[in-house]
Amino acid sequence: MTETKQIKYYLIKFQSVIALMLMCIVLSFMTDRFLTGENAWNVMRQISVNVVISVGMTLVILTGGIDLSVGSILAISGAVTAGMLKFGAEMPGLNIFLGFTLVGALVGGTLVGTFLGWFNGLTITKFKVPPFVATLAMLTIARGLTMLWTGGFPITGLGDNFAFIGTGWFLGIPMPVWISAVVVLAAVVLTKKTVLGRYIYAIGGNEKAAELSGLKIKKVKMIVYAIAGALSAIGGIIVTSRLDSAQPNAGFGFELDSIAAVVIGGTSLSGGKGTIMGTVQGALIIGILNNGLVLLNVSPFWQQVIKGLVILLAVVIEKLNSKEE
Amino acid sequence: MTETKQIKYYLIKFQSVIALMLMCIVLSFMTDRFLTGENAWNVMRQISVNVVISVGMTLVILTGGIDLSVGSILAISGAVTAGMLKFGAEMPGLNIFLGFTLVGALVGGTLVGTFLGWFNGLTITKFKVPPFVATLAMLTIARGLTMLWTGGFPITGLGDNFAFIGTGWFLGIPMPVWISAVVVLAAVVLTKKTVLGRYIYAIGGNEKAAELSGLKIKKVKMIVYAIAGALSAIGGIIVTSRLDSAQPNAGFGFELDSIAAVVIGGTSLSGGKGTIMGTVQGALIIGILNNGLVLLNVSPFWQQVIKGLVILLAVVIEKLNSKEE
Amino acid sequence: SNQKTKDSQKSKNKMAVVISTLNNPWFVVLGESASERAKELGYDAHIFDSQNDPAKEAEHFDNIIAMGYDAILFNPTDADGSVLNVKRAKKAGIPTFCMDREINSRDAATTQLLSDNFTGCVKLGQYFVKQMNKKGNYVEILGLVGDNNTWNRSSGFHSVVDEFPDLKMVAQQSAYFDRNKAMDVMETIMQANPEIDAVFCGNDAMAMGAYQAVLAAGKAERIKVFGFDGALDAIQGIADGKIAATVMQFPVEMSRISADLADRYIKGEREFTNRTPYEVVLVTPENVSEFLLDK
Amino acid sequence: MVKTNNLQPVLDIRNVSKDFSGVYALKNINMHIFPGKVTAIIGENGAGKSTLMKIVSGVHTDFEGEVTLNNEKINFKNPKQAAENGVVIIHQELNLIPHLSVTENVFLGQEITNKFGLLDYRKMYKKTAEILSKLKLEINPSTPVNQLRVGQQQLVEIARALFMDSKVLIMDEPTSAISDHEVELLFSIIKELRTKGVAIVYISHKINELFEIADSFEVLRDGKNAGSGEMKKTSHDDLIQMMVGRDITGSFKKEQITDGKEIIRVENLCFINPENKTDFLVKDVSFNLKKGEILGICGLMGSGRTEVLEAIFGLFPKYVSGDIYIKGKKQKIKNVNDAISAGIALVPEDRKLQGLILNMDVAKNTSLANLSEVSNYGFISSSKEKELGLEFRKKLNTKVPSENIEVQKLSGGNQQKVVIAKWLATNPKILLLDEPTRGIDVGAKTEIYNLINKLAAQGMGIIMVSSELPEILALSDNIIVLSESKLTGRFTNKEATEEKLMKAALVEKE
Ligand SMILES: Nc1ncnc2c1ncn2[C@@H]1O[C@H](COP(=O)(O)OP(=O)(O)OP(=O)(O)O)[C@@H](O)[C@H]1O
Ligand SMILES: Nc1ncnc2c1ncn2[C@@H]1O[C@H](COP(=O)(O)OP(=O)(O)OP(=O)(O)O)[C@@H](O)[C@H]1O
Ligand SMILES: [Mg+2]
Ligand SMILES: [Mg+2]
Repeated sequence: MTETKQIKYYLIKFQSVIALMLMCIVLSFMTDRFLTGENAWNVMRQISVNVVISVGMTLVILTGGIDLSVGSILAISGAVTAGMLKFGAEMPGLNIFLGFTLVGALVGGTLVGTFLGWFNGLTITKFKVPPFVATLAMLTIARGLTMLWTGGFPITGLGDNFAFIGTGWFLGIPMPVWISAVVVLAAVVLTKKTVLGRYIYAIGGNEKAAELSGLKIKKVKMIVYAIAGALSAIGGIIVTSRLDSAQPNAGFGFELDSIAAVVIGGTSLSGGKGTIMGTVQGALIIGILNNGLVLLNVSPFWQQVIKGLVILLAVVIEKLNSKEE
Repeated sequence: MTETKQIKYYLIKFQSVIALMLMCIVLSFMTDRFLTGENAWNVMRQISVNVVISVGMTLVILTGGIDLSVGSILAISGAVTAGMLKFGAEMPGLNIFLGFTLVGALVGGTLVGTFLGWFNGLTITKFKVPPFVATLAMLTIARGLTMLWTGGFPITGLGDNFAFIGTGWFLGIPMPVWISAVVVLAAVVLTKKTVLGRYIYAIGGNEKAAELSGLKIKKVKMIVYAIAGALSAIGGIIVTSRLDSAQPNAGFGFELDSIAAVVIGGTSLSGGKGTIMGTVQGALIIGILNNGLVLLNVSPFWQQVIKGLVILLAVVIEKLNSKEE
Repeated sequence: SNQKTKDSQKSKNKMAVVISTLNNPWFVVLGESASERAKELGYDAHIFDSQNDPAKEAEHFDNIIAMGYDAILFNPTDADGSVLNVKRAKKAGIPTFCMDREINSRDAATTQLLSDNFTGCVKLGQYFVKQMNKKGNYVEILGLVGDNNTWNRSSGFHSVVDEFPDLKMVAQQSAYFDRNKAMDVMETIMQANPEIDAVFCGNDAMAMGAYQAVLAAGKAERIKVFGFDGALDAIQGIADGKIAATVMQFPVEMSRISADLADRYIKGEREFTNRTPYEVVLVTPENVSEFLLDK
Repeated sequence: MVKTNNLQPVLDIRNVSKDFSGVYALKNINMHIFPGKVTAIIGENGAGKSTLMKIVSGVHTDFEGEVTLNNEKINFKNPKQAAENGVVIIHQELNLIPHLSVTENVFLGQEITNKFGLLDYRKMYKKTAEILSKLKLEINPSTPVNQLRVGQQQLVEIARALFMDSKVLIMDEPTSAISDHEVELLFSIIKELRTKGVAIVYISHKINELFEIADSFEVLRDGKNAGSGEMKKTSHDDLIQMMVGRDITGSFKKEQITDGKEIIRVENLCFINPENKTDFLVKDVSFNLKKGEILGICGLMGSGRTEVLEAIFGLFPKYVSGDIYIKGKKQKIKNVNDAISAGIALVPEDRKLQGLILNMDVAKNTSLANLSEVSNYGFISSSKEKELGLEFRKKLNTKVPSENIEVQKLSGGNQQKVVIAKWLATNPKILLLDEPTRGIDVGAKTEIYNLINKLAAQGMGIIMVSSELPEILALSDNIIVLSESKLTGRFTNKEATEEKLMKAALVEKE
């Protein structure tokens, strides 16, 4: 009896892996280009930015919130990193010029993202602005700041060292994949093994009860939005490095891709329920789908229709598999 | 004592009107072009499409759902209306050609929107796909269908009768404003006075309790998503008529504008709480903001930053005003 | 039969057509004519939509390289952001042929067949000055801010027009290359500035939207609308006296020639000039008939 | 005020008042709580008991008056601060995180970490298992709490409070959802704590248990002090007199119905455990019910009582088998609507989750299951709706501070009355009641008993699940007992005694 229960538990636990495997099997029958090592790295590299951002999004959604500003924060952080790297910081009034090392620029860009994320947390907790509105406002503000910072023009020519982050390989694995793997690992530990992770789930599960249990709701939320901002910044650095160029329009629309990965991965938008690995699977489903449709030479117009239908199907298969709540 | 309570009640009731009025006052001090009758109609005409769509969005959000597909459904419905009007329907196999009257085309376009909305409802209720995923899939699918139907080219030159819907005036009021006013009125009656409206609130307030009370949850949700689809179609007809052209990329990004109007209007994303008039105010805040920034010829870069900050401010003022839950 | 199709696929050479966005009919034409020409030349051709996102474009290049295409007909999203992609393809032995938009690199692409936005707008600016008799109030509606074509067009236009102090720009706003947004923005600008004589739009979709607003305000007689692209309805608009002028770029010709060049490369030719400007033509009521006949 | 020996009060409440947007819930309350004593607080629904305790434990931070703990003035900023100072509360409403496990809930806010700063699951599981076994709660500490029944959840809440080092332990109706068996366990724990010098504040509507556990009492009426004293020196009737301000005639002796026609018959009702297909939550239960009959169902927590009602009401058609005959005709009940159209109504056991639309007012909740009654052509007549709401507020004596107040702001007992009202408004032929008097004060209980009685007399058939044996004995014509999903006893009112019922309920436990 406990054994069948065990089996069932694992079946349910890996339900979304099943949808994923199904997709892979179908695809490898349809094109022999799919199951190649090169293509596998391709897919992994392509989803790495979405994975990094979606990890932060998962944490935010677990607390019952949402973050629409990830794409814009990605853009401003990338632009700031590129700007610091290329032009340094001039303060004509003080007659000071600050040049930055690679590390300095990376830290600077990440701090910008973290700060904007923290600001999201501030408006949400201190001023009680609903997360949707607060981060929507930030979506607009950070995009505007990006335009102001770049003057509307890309910042290009950032050097080989910087390019390594997005295009290099290390131990036979692309750098962006390394970065996303480290982020995922850290987030898994955070959610499963730490007090902070526990509080994130508790707040999303029942904020009132969490408050009555004495949790510092505001502090936890601020930390979570700041983490989401920092991860968006890391995503921005990867994108900028890959293109060797900070694009003012980078990250446009990323919020929907990211929320999609989280939700397809089984995390509930009302909070309190979901896992980081689910999100990774969600990002994989989307990534493999994009890759597969291109490999199969589906026309771009049909691609959109098919993509929508397959996402529906993937989620329906998951649901059928788990059957009942 | 009951009198001060009365006053307090009304203050809370009209809290968001206050933010709105504040905006108007500030703007009319900054430019004498703001408070003119012509500009007022302008703003009203410009927000009418968002209002129509957001009414449907409000109903959906009240049930605890969300609809990301409004923009795409708007596009396909507009394109179908335009196509029917201009080319009729050819069925070469049967050797039949169907020409459509204006009314026929309008009905056709609206039916397409209603059907797609209903399909959203179907996947959400019957297959238990989370609303976010179901309508995200529809966002992609309907956009793809629009591209396929139009081949990626606008359908233009639709005739003066059709143009009247978007550009005409009736009793001194622009037609789009009439249409949105009728939609708002009907929705206010629906939410405040009808059994269906009550069910919508009940389902969003506590779905389990609603189910145990014998409400037909699935049926109500299907109706609500179908209404949202129909209203997106009406929005699509207005846009198409105003431009005298069905654009394949019409309505791109409208989902965020629409959800923003709903949420700024005080409706809670978790459902069960909110009003149609709140949404109208939310749409007005966004519309006036867009209008004011252009009137003041603020640079496009700064516009985004300011827009974000003002939205934050508006919501904070609302919240401060209501103080306690 | 499965085996057979696989074989035939293998024997046939493939060209990838990477287009910056299919959300705009002009680019749809560019992409489809490129792929059509490639097919006429006996290739398999496939269109990739970058959706204006350099990151998505980079994904397409990865996939194209992995799938072993023989050539890329390329319409970049960004002059700088797309360079690395082309270099990666080159390293993998796949030649890239830029169409319409350039990339800022001398040696990455095999050749670039460019329609010169800047020069086109210089021409338009000169015509604009003439039409306005060197004075008047005008409005500029920009495309997507942060897109380099937006700025190429704008600076080409201003390089001429700013020389005339009596031509005053009363408003400069963005409408994101979108017809609907352009209509809304133009309506509002007309509220703020009753005295407008002309509007210059960053593309024809916005020009049509702006015209729609001008028409509704009953100012079609007074306000001249200028566009850019040479889209079908704008050309028709010029013929009907709605639009003052636009700049015709030749997507069909550019893309067909690019496909031909790629074909020649695959057949062994290696000598290509790095950049070939493809002439853009100012379309005005005087010469519009030539372009109408075309369609 | 009672001076108990020479002891100093550990907690002193002086002239405390509290208002909610102008309406006073508490006015000038004075109260002393002594260490090593159990102080009972009693009062009608809405008297202000929970509000007072929320003030003491740092939930409500703005109030008038003064509270001192060991002679030091306190004004806790939040519950955590209160707990750190030794004031711990078990709330009336359940406050658990649904998807987290029992252990995670028990340790929420006081997690044990290892030397790397990571959570030490093993230690926490072990400690949880210990305390659960002390409470005789046989559940796996890693079960998510939303898979537990209400009673089990209440025990988890108690377990959590027991973990904290408390000087003052406040229990707000801790026994409202658990049955006598568990109540005894709880009492032994309370007695143990008392000998350790912990001051215990005990709120309950079950007057009888107070005589067993409490040392002294404080009565609240309409937000004011209405008497206090020692338990030993008072009587049941005196307490009620103080609470309600009048005598209650506790005469709800049921007239027996003998010749009613059969209204529902259930044969071989089975309910498969959705979690484990080989297990049954209800197995082969059969019974019938006549017009005007009241059938009591009793059993221990988790014996399957709730599931019997839910199965009949069509909540889990996929897992339920067996035949249901309404007035002799076999009826398929595939969903809630089938049940409602067959004239069945269910007052569920969890009013917050299953009963109420919390942000709607009383009238809207009352009409929800029967909107057709107050509407024409799909349009609601708000005057008719208000009338209906008022009618049932009167019938059940529901107390509301203002007409349009959201039900979430009502006191627990009054919320329960709203749920009952909603179902009575549908004029059911068969009424299923799951713990209908949970959290309801004595006065109102009598009203509800009388109402149930009257409904039965008018011909309604009633099935009532209750953990309170006296209630079952007083009201039921016939009683069935469940144990471990099976029917283990059938009694008529005359045969039944508490001992016999308990014995049947424990059949397979022994
Ligand atoms: N948040 C609130 N807003 C408005 N009124 C409230 C709020 N909380 C409680 N009240 C009111 O305060 C009064 C006292 O409520 P309280 O919950 O203390 O009663 P109680 O004695 O615990 O009753 P019960 O036995 O039913 O639990 C009630 O009239 C209730 O409606
Ligand atoms: N949905 C479910 N999933 C898993 N187990 C369940 C579920 N519903 C009930 N159970 C288990 O079935 C058993 C019977 O529960 P039931 O609710 O019938 O008890 P009860 O007699 O009504 O007790 P209570 O006094 O708590 O209401 C319990 O052990 C409970 O844990
Ligand atoms: Mg209480
Ligand atoms: Mg029960």
